[in-house]
Amino acid sequence: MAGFDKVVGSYEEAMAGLKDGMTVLAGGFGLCGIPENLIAEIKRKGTMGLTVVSNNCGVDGFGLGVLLEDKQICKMVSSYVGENALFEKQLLNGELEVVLTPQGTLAEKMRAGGAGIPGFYTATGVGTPVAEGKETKMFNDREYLLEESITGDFAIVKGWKADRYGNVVYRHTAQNFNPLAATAGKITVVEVEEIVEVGELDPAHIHTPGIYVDRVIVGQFEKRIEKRTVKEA
Amino acid sequence: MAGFDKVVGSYEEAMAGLKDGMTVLAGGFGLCGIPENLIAEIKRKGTMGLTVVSNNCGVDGFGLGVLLEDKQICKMVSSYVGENALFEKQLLNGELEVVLTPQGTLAEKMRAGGAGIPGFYTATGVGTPVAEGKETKMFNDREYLLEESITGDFAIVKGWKADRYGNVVYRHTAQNFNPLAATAGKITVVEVEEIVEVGELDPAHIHTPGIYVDRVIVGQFEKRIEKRTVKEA
Amino acid sequence: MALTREQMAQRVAQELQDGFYVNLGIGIPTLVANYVPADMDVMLQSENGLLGMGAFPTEETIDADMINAGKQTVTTVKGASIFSSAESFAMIRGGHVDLTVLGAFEVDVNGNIASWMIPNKLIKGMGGAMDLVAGADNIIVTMTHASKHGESKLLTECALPLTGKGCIKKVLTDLAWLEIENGAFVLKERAPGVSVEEIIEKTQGKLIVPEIVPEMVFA
Amino acid sequence: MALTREQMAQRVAQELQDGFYVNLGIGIPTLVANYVPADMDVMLQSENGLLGMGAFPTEETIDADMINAGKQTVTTVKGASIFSSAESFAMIRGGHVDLTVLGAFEVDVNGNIASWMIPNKLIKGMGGAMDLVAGADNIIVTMTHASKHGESKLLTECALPLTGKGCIKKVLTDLAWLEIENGAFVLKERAPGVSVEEIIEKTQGKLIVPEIVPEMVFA
Repeated sequence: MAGFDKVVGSYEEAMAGLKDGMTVLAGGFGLCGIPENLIAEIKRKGTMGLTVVSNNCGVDGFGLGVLLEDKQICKMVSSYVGENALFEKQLLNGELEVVLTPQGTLAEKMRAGGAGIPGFYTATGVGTPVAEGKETKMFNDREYLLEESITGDFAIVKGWKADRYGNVVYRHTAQNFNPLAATAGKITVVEVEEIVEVGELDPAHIHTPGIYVDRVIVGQFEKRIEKRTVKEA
Repeated sequence: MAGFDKVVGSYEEAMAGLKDGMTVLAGGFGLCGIPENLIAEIKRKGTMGLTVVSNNCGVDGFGLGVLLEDKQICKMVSSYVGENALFEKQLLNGELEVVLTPQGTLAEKMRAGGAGIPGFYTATGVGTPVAEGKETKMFNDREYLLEESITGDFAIVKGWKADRYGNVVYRHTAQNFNPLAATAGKITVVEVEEIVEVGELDPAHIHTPGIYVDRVIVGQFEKRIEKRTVKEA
Repeated sequence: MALTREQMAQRVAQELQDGFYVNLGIGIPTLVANYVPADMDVMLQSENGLLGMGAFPTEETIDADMINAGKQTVTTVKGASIFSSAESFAMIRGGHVDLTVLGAFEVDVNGNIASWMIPNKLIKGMGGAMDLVAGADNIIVTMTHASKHGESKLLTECALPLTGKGCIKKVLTDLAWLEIENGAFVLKERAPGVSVEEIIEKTQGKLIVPEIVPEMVFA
Repeated sequence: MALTREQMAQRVAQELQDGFYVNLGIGIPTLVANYVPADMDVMLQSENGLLGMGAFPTEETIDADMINAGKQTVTTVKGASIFSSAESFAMIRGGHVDLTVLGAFEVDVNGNIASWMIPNKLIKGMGGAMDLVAGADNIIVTMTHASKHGESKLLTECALPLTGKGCIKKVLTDLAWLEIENGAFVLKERAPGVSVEEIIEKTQGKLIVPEIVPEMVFA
């Protein structure tokens, strides 16, 4: 099935076609399940003027935070952007625009983008600054906001295992936003820890079917822990 | 975890509380993955005036078709209702109302109902009889219909395996509408082929998390095949 | 000669590309699977919730829990995935399927399609057809060019209630391959032995006939 | 005496019921997990995509891929499930979580809550808080009754930008348990040793004080 073989051999190839001014959707929550090496490749490439849609923007020096170092991001769509001094500086300087979006709305916007649903109603954010400039509508005597979907030129995703057809499974809570971003990229690139034989993944356990995936690459991951919490032994 | 033990011992208990005039969401596609015994229990109970939301209405004498025999259904929300002479007769008699809903819209309406999204926009049905009386809105120069979500007083679901907490996995394409219906019932009842120990299902492979499920019962299934197609040996 | 059902399937198969995800409707579209070129791989999507539909099972492997959107028992190919109907239509509605092939009663010069409802006949429902035509960019409609009574199915305006509005760009009939452009059918190819005159006669909607209309070529 | 953080968590834990699915916010709400009664089971939902959060791991079992919504490394309990953030918020938005406990800067007599943004301070974002307050029927807000400077946080109208409108019915402060009914705080219980007068003094919004206001009882 040559036509379905999505594995690429280099990170350069994985991110080929990414251009200044594009929109990139990134999976991950905090530093968990982030596409570390795809982010590093965007830094290496030096692509500028990016709009990045991701729940967070990494930390200083790791994750999406590294794209701030050369001011590659001009706009960030996120639910939470703390833990990042450079982010704060660029935001206060006006070098960086941020669109704060409730976490569940952000997740649903990506899912809707991938699913051909241009807009949906949610009670989340009614009566708050999030509602500014948005249409509202009553359903069953309650007010809801119209939220529009999000799609990206690229989606960058971190999986656990994938086969050559781009069927992906995620590991534990590293799933988070990854399968949502995967559906909503014009070009969806997935980096994984392991490539398995086609047929090895149970069809009923695949989190992201290959139809959503354009490129797959296998990488090495640091998997930095943001808040190391352990119990007494 | 006594508070999470959702297994009930009888079908009577499984459908306790179902009353005349209620709305029932049923999983299944054709005769595949239908909650056979929960349907049979509704027939036995004799509950009348039901609104049933299900992709199809079974066939004469099997599946939801059996609820037509005593005219228990007054309204059917489905995408396809062929293969059923009694259905046809009651429809032409005016004893039965049918709301034909595109299959993908029906699936999304149930998902939205479970997910607290009262309405969403889709291009499906624009310019067709499905659009009659519905709001439309332009997004990116294309016209979309506003479709409202569906919830039910009961959802009846057919799973493969479940644990006592109501975590469910489905078998093959018997998944279909089942996980969607499961999210959208005020009371969600799942009948399964096997109850497994809590912890036996991999957390990453659970199709329906137990939070959506109120009652679980183990049953015996006929699994009738609607169109038996085989290849030459 | 008008194309047989098998030839229609063969002609549609020429539109396949290696690596295509394809949704095939009931009837002639289903037959397309039999004509996938040997050097090419496609994956079949079935809207009940299956990507990677395989052949029919044997008597030994038949499984009531493994069916396609036509409710036929099927198998899966290696690399298949199975999911809910919501996920399945997310793929369809989201435009992720590369090619959709389905039948119709009528199409018109504005790309409208009518395929699910004949007034005063029993209405069985649209199933997934409305989602499929609204969601796909690349759709091929397969149908006979005219009814048994000689009435054209390629119209100025669909008379029957629509399945979708402005969705259709490619039509294969038993007589011709046509594309819809700027409010007209453009005659691209004719069935072997079928005259341009016959196609003109049986096309009610505006038809653009280029100087050269090649005959379809079958391998 | 004002309640300690631990006592506040203990008081909230009295609202738990066997079989509850619970989402606990960061801070005092997190501590509630330590006071689940021994004869009761609850399952903790974490909005990044986990139902059935367990204790912190050991140094040996710590795993970067297993975190909670506070980004802390955690474990799972038996019967846990893990899913996408869209599924997680489907649960939350769809009202499937039985109890949500979270902190706030202010609440008011109309059940409005402000918890995420202080103008002219750096705005870090709302995370999942807006979804949580909009999605849940049963929410307990935990916060100190007044600021360090003695300014009430129970107001006629929230001054800060809202997290949610008309969402809150129950508030536990370090001084009192209050419920919001018909545009007023109703004083249900007071912290042991705290006078009704002090609560009246520190409540800016309309406060209804029943004839008898029992002291909270801790096991």
